[in-house]
Amino acid sequence: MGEQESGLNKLLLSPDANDIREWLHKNKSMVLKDKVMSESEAIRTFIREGCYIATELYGSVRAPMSLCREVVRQGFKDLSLAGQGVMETEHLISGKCVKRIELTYQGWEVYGISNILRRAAESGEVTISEWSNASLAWRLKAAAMGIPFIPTRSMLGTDTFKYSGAKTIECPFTGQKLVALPASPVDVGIIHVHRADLYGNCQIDGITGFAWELARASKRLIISCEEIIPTDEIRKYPDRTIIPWFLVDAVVHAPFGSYPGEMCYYYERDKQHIKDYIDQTETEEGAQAYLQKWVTGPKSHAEFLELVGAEKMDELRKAVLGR
Amino acid sequence: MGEQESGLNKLLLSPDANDIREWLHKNKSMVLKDKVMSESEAIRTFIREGCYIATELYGSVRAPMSLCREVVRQGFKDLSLAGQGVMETEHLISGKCVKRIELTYQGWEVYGISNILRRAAESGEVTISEWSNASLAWRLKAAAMGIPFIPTRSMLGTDTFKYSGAKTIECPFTGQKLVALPASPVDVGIIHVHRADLYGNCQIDGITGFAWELARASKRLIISCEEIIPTDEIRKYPDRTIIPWFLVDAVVHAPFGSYPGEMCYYYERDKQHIKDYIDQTETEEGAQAYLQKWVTGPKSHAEFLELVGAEKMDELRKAVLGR
Amino acid sequence: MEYKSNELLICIASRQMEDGTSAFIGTGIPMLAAALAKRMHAPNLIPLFEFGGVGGTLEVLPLGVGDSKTFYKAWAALVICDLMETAQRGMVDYGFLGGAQIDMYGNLNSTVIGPQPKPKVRLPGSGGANDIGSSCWKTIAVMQHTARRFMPKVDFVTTAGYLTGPGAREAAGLAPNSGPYRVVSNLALMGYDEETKRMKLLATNPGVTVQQVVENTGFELIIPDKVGINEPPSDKELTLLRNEIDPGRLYI
Amino acid sequence: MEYKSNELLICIASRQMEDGTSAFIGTGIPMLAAALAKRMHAPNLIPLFEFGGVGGTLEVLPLGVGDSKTFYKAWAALVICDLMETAQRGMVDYGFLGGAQIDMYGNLNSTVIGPQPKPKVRLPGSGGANDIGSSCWKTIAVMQHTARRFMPKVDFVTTAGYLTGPGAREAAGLAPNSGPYRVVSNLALMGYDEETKRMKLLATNPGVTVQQVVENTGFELIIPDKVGINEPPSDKELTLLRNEIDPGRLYI
Repeated sequence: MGEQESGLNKLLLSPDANDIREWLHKNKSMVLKDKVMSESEAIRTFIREGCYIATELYGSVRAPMSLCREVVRQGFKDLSLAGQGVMETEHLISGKCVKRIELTYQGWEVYGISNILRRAAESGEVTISEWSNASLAWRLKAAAMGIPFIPTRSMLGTDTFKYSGAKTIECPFTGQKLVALPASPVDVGIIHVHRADLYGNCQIDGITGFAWELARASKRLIISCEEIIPTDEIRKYPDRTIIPWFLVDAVVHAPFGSYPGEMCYYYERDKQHIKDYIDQTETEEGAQAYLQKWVTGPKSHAEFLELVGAEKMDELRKAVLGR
Repeated sequence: MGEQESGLNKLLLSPDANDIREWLHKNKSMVLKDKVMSESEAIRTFIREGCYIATELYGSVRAPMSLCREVVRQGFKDLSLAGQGVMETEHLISGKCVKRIELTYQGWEVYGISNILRRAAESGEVTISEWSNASLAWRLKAAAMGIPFIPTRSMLGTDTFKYSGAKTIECPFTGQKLVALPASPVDVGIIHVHRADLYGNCQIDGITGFAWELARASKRLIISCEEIIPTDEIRKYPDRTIIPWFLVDAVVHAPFGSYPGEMCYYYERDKQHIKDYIDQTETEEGAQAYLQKWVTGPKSHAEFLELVGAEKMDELRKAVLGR
Repeated sequence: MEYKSNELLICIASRQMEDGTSAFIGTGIPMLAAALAKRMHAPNLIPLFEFGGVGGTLEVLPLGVGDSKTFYKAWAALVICDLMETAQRGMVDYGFLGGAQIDMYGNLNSTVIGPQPKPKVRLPGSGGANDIGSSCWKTIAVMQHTARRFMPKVDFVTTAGYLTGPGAREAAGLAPNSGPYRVVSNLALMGYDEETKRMKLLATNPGVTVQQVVENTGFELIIPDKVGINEPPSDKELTLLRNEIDPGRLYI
Repeated sequence: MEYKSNELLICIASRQMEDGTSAFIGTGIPMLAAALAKRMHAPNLIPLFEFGGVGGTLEVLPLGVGDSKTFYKAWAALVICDLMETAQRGMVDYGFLGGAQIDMYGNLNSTVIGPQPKPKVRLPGSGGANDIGSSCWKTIAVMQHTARRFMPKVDFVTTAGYLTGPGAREAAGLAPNSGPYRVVSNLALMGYDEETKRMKLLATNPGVTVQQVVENTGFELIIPDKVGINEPPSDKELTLLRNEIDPGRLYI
């Protein structure tokens, strides 16, 4: 066997499958119960200082914005973050909630880099380990599968590997060198979906990103949804359930929960709002002013939506692409 | 590192990800073309003596019966088989098409053991390596992921492991002993679906078994479907596509293609036919008589359906459970 | 009410199922037992079928673990990998298993009688059994009780019980605190001794003596001072079984 | 017709796309280039978006790789793991990449300027770039051409090019026959020398001299005897870009 290489960074949570087994066995159950609660209750009940949290999807698309705003509102100071996000995770950084990031990408794609990440990383306010999009998703997949690692070709030969927490291994069948990606269980996963019933059975339209993986890798899972639908509707189309109830700890009804991002078939993104936000976050003062007006100002998602206004929501609903 | 243990049996196809990469790159393409053909043409074009083939689903449910009958009709003598099946794979064994099986289960669940497998295994006519349902599915998943192995806890400590082709490894993060399941690419995968377009974009209702994994692990993939639908219908619901066209080499229109098995929401299984079949296969003579009447007798799936009769099909369509 | 041997088996298996838990259900007796448990003491039992059905009502009996009735009015119709991974993650409480042979550590054989390469009797193979036995917290075996089936050393360990005794599962790499829990047979109900991991008698079936159980067991079964007696099927259980659960008498 | 610098970049990137192939498309220039190629010479180009969109029409421009426009009228809306695994399996021909720095072996940096733990400039990070660079057969980088970006040693290898030269990808464990293929910059089109795996000039952009390219490259670029000259954007290309592909001028 060749020399085993190790990434420099420590893992935030152990990939040990036995520990997770015991935890899940003790703390989760398949009993069906009403899990509907507000953003405030969900975040207060399931997030603790020191938690490792992760959000899904990415790029102002089906992002759990109402839940992320609530995390900022509750003033957490010491969270760790799986860093595949844009505005949702920027809020957490800007709100000084985050100390450590397992990062793959934090930027604005066509709109450029993240000034909020720049300030936090360059000042040393957050420490960062490096991963790729696929390797982060595969790490969640390993946790979802109940195994401590998954082999891959990604990150081989690069500094991305060096600043990760992965290791190299030799394939027992072919002798090929591979990267062993450690399973990434997360303390709290946060996912926004199109529809859920009161137990937490979820349906998503369009691409499902890494919702499947994150839901199954999460010790606690908070769902927000555009609509709460009758459980009979779920049972009529069991093949539409991507996240079954027993993974879910809280169901939050959050219409326009992805605003200013988009929700496919439901509403378009608010391009102007996003553009203004990005301009504003060029300075720290601007970023804090945005937070005050849009995040900590409103005391709930309902108040936030009042600030957005019914007219704007109507406009975005009408602008959406059909099937 | 503890002592590495190895299962006794040789793998039928190499799990080497590089070899598969080169093969797929050379032989498959994303170009959209009409792939509709008959059972006869599909089997003749893509199956060769010596091939390793696999079918999906299992237990007289969404099984590619029309294609399996055609394999027997064409008189193959030296195939290898991934053995997770019931009647579909019994036909291949009974038709003397199969020499080697990577077996997980071959039996009739409530109706008991497989007399056809018994005769073939006890006489030494086929050689068998042992796997479990999940390990076989995970082996396909590893091939689908483009990696040479996947770690798991299944098979540890058992004779199932001993008579498999897996190895044990030590987790580089936790030191835990695990089974490394070698990726299982297959030469030809055969899957029956509810609907496909002429390019091979597929939709399945209900549980999807291991269709996802097998489709992606197959070097050649033959699809049969109950209905061929317009490609516009596929493009209206891209989130329903479980098998995208570029995996598919042939699309066979086979209404009642799973008969005498069931197809959820389309038709019920023919319980009496199956029961009679099982009784008949108690003897080798009976099994051969069945093959002659139902498999090699009819020259095509259309002729087979004539033998079944429109009345029976109507009855099974009406007997199906709704949503 | 009079009852048949398999009705008794179903009732006793059913009573092992705990409300609010999840269990992998195989075809046949476990299916009927689960359907019965849901109507008796365990309305919140979640039946899982390895090919993807989760929480189906079992209003109509499935004929196999991939059958459409396994997800009729279910909360989710998933896929085999997902369900097996859910178990591997530690989220499935119980698994039901069958087999041709069992030893005192609960190791099960459903693969071959005789040597694997040239068997005397070829059995179906592991199917999901090995996975369920590896990953569920507790497994319940349902068996016919004869000395040739309850034997000192099974011909082939298809599915891991406690292997060679205390600590052996963990040494093999299997998860701590998992393993065989109960054996339901036509003669008795067995459990396992916590310390030695060996099979022990818990209760005899109605009309069966301890002596009969011992005679039909090919290894030394632990006989505790107090052995219970299983209640026969109640009228309510039998009525449910015959009129609601299996009116077509597919299994009983 | 007059054209802007990014219109030229888009057109030249577009011309690298081959009909009947598949390509991972990132936001921005590659998206417009793919939309243009599909309307010009490559109607059967299959655009793949890493979060799941497969074969969308690009009738409406997406604003990100997870955007609903990436699967509008697409053949499949899948998931990130599936798409990345499809590439890992060897089924994706091309991948487009960007970055702040590139070296002569095509290694790309999109992570940090300065040391990673305390960077001078924190960039977005790998995103899907490392995966695409590891698994696609050929990658095409789109870059601004300055000597500070085309540099001898990038501060951080986010995405593997040919690493330290011939054989290095394979030694690192990456698949044979994969790696950097083209670099499209505002000054020129570059490829790689088969033997040394070093970047070489293929063609200069209209109005740019070889000397200018050399001056703006911080490492020794291979200059072959014959260097081509890229055609400027045609009227047809510009009309399509401005009127059909990006009428709202989101990108151009």
